[in-house]
Amino acid sequence: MLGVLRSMLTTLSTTMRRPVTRQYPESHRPIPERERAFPLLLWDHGVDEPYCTGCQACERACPCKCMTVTMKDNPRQAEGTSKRRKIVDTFWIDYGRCMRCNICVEVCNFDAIAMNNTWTGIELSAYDRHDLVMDLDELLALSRAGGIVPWAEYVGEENQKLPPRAVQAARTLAGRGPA
Amino acid sequence: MSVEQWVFYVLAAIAVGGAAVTVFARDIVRAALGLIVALLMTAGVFVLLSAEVIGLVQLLVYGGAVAILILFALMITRAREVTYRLDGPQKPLALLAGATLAAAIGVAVVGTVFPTNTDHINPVGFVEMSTALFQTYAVPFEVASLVLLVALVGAIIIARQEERQ
Amino acid sequence: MMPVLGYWFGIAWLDAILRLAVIAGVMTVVVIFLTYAERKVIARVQQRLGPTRTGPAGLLQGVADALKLVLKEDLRPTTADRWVFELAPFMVFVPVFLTFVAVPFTRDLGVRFLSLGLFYIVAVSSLNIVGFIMAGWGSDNKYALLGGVRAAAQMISYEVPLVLTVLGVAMVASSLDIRVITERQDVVPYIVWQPLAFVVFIIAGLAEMNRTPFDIPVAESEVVGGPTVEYSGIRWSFFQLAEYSSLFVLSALGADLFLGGYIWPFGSNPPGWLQLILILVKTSFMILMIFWVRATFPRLRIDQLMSYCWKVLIPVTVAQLFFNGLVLVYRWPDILLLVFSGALLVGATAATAVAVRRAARRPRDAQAVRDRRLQYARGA
Amino acid sequence: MSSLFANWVAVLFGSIIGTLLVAVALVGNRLLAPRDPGRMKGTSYECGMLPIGRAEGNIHVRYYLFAILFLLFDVEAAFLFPWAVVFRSIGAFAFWEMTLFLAILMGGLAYAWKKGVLRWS
Amino acid sequence: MVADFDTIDININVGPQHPSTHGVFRMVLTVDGELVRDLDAVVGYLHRGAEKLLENQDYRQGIGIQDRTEYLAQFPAEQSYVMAAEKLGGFVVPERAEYVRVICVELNRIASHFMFMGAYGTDVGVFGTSFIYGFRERERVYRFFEELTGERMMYSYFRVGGLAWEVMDGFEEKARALLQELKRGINDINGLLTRNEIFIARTRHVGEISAERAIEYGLSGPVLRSTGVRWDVRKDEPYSVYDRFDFDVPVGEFGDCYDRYMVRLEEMRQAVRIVEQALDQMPKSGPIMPEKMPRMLRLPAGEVYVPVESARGEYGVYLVSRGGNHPWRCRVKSPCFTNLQALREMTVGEYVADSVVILGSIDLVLSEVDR
Repeated sequence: MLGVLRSMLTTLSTTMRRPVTRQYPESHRPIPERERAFPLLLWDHGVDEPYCTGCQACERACPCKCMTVTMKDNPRQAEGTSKRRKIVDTFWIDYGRCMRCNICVEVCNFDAIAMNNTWTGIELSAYDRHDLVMDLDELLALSRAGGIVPWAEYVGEENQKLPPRAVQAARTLAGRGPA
Repeated sequence: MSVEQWVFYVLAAIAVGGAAVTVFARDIVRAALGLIVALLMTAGVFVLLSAEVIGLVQLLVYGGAVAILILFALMITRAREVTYRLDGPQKPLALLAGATLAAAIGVAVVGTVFPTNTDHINPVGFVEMSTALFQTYAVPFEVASLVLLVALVGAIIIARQEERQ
Repeated sequence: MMPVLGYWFGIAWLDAILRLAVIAGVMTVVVIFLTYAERKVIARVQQRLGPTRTGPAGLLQGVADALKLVLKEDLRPTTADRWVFELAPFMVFVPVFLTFVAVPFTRDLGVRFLSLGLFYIVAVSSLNIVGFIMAGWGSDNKYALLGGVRAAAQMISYEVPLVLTVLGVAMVASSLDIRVITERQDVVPYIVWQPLAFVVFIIAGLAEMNRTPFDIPVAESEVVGGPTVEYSGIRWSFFQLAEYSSLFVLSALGADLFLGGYIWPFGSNPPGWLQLILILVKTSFMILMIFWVRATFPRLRIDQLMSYCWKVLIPVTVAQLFFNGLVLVYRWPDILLLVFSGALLVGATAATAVAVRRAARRPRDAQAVRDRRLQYARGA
Repeated sequence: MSSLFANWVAVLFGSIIGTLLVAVALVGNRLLAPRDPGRMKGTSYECGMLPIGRAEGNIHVRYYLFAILFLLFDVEAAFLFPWAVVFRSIGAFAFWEMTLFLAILMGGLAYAWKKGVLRWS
Repeated sequence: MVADFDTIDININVGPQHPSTHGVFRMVLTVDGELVRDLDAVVGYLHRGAEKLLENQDYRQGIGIQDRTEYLAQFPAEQSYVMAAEKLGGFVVPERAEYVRVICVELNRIASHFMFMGAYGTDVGVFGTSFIYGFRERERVYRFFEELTGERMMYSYFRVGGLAWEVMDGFEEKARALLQELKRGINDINGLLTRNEIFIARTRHVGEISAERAIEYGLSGPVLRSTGVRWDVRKDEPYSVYDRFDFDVPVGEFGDCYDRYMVRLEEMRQAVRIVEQALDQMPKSGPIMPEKMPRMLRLPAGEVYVPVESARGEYGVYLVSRGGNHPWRCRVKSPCFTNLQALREMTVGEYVADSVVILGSIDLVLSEVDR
């Protein structure tokens, strides 16, 4: 029964090792910088409005059709405080359907959408799956508060066809959530 | 009545109840369980008679082995309930057989001379009993093993025949 | 026989009730603790932490579980055999509770010290097999039926080696009184004289309790809980209670019979508190071993389990009885007990290992399997 | 009161207390737990599907043979218990007597083994 | 009277809600005592129309669907899909990207096999220990992937033509450190199960299938190799850069559950070897995408079938394009679906308890079976 003894020695040896458990709510695993948790919208702190113009490029590109976007005329363009002629009106993302493929980020022409890579953000446990449908305010909240480093920053140079201004804006937002 | 008597009546009542279930239950497994209850209570009665060893043997052999044997045997027959009629043309014969058995038991009970002084029993000690078993009753003891062997062989032969067919 | 003066309040029946009440309380606490301890130990084996949330270091997890079980809805399938289904937990639990009556924890601590204690424990503990069959049959569930029958077959089979091993010890001690057996070990514990008996005792005990690697009747991955599959809430908890109580009783019994119980190695008369510590340490040792085994082993299959019992365990334990008798009757030196028992242990172990290896290396009788499949294919 | 009675009264009360323990817990559960029976709740578990027929009649004959074997060895155990205590005082006679007894039983086991009772399939 | 002693056959549903059906697989067992007389496998509980979805998505979107189809060995699935598209479009993948792909795929194979080891141990009856061992190591791999791709499971990292983005800093050192940990994890599993007599007794000669029958069924992967057939797409139809590595294809002897386990265990070791070689040979810098990739991918009309050796066997994508930015038809040849056919033959005549072991030894991924 040497094999049986060998099994018991194996279990004994792992008993001696340190547990690998992480006590989740108290201690968070460090999140890699590239982490793409769920898409969020970015807030243009320069003019105090979303980058998103509601062009629906992401909506069309989404493989699982989890987004709904509408656009409207930007009232602030008339006032002259913003250069955006159109601005997002409503933006819905169903986090229950999103498969976090990053395609929406890649297709966005305005660098308006980014993947969350912090622990903070939108609470993703819900009693009702309808609670996982996020509206514009919820999607913008984290960026508005200055708590996100957008994924786009780390995309290889070849792949990112982003306006330099947008990259710059994303960098200025670099405040990390609790790691 | 003394405490022992009370205990006896309770045990006896449960035993009779179990026996009744055995006879009247339509579900055969329930009937078997009734039988097991009756057997267990009998073990209690043995202990009450200061026959500890017999009581324990009753528990071990009947409560454990025989009970399982009966239950297995019943489950092999695979019917959850007896759905066919139990009485038939043999009814009078069965009555006759039952009456004969009852009469025989009755005669035996009446004919036995019970010791009159039952307040006091002289229990045979465990060691004395065991010594007697292995010295005085050595031959019956050995024969018991043969009986068991024959039972086993018989069961195997029957079961294998059934399996082959 | 126990002097009457030793009874609390001097009244036998009152004393019995009081002691049993204490046992009932202690048993509940012990079971709650054991479920916690098992989860903790197995968690550490698996490099996890186990329960940590409920109470300090998760200590109250068992209590929380117990409360949850009491508050759960008690379900019964409508097609179940009502009486058989509802009475099965009684039949499973009460015999285990009754075994507590005869286990001495220290020289004075225990409900009763029966002169036939060993016989009594064996006889009583065989009763709860019926409970498993009842649960299996009463649930009207195929998994339960399969599991119940397996449970019964397994428990009756392993009852035999269990009895034969404790008999080996009883032969050496010439007594069935567990307290006497324990106190005969003031110099050498019987694990030394009877190593085979000890190993077989643990193996058979594991099988009696349906624990890994013999948890075939309740196998989660096959029969999803076996006889207990339809039980929920409090009714289910009695199966659990029975399992862990018998784990405790069996470990205490093993400590008494093989490890010198509450006296060794401090000679024949250690003080009461030391006795308690000794028995607790030894019982915990047994329990830890069982947990460790549970965290390590895969499960056997029913046919392997049966053939292991009948082809290996029973022959060797019977052989051990024979050698014990030989040594004891002809008054050969005691060391021969160890020699014979040890030789049997090594022989049986090696034989099993070799048999498994050889069977693994040899191609299976493919024809037989093909025949069976063909026969089935034709039948279907 | 005899010591015999004093011992066994514990067993008697043990069975009563054990039964009461279960019964009290069941009553407590009846009082505390919700009761909301439903048709689907009342079906027996078969992996989320409705059961195919009732659970009956699937006991392998093999089990029965094991039970018979067990009966044999159980009776043997019943004899062994007294024997284990007294065989030394009786001496060699009792030892060889039991050896013969065991030999006959092991002969039965060997027969069963040879006949393939211990093998399945 | 005689017939009364026969055990009647009863049918038992095992699954869809059963602890060891690895998802929502269902098998109806006809049981004769403790033996399985017949087995009826029922699939389709996880059918999500992945193939239909692929027809309606452009080539980039389809990659995410592949992740979901084969959720334990995602990279091979992605690889198969992007390779099909590359073949159709005639793209040449930069060498560096190929190496990164191979590293990802092999690490993914290890992760998938760890999952198998864990679940298989549980099927055989280990109380969670093998499961936790397997998950512990798999988690390490997933954490590495997360750092690389930003996702734990649904990577969408391979792109038609190359990779979505450059590897992270310290990729090579991290990968080598990971390999050291994985070797230790492999040893843990090996120590826990391989020589354990109970494990051997439970799996040896259980669920045997002969090499001829395996080929007739069209089995692939470890299930096929356990029968002694040395067939591995990586060796026999080398794709990507597999012809540059020195690795063995382990095969079994009897085609039983134990062999399937051993083949997978050895494959993990071989995968470690491959990754080590790939790390050595990998160009330290260079492009990861071809120079000229159109923003919106439109592939010429045509059809193509590209098989890869996934963790479970030959995973192939059959792509039909009629021009345009999405496939006209995309058929996934899933190894599990094929391997599952043999389940009945392997199980009938065995013990009921073995049915779950045999099922486990196929290493099922239901979403890939049902698609």
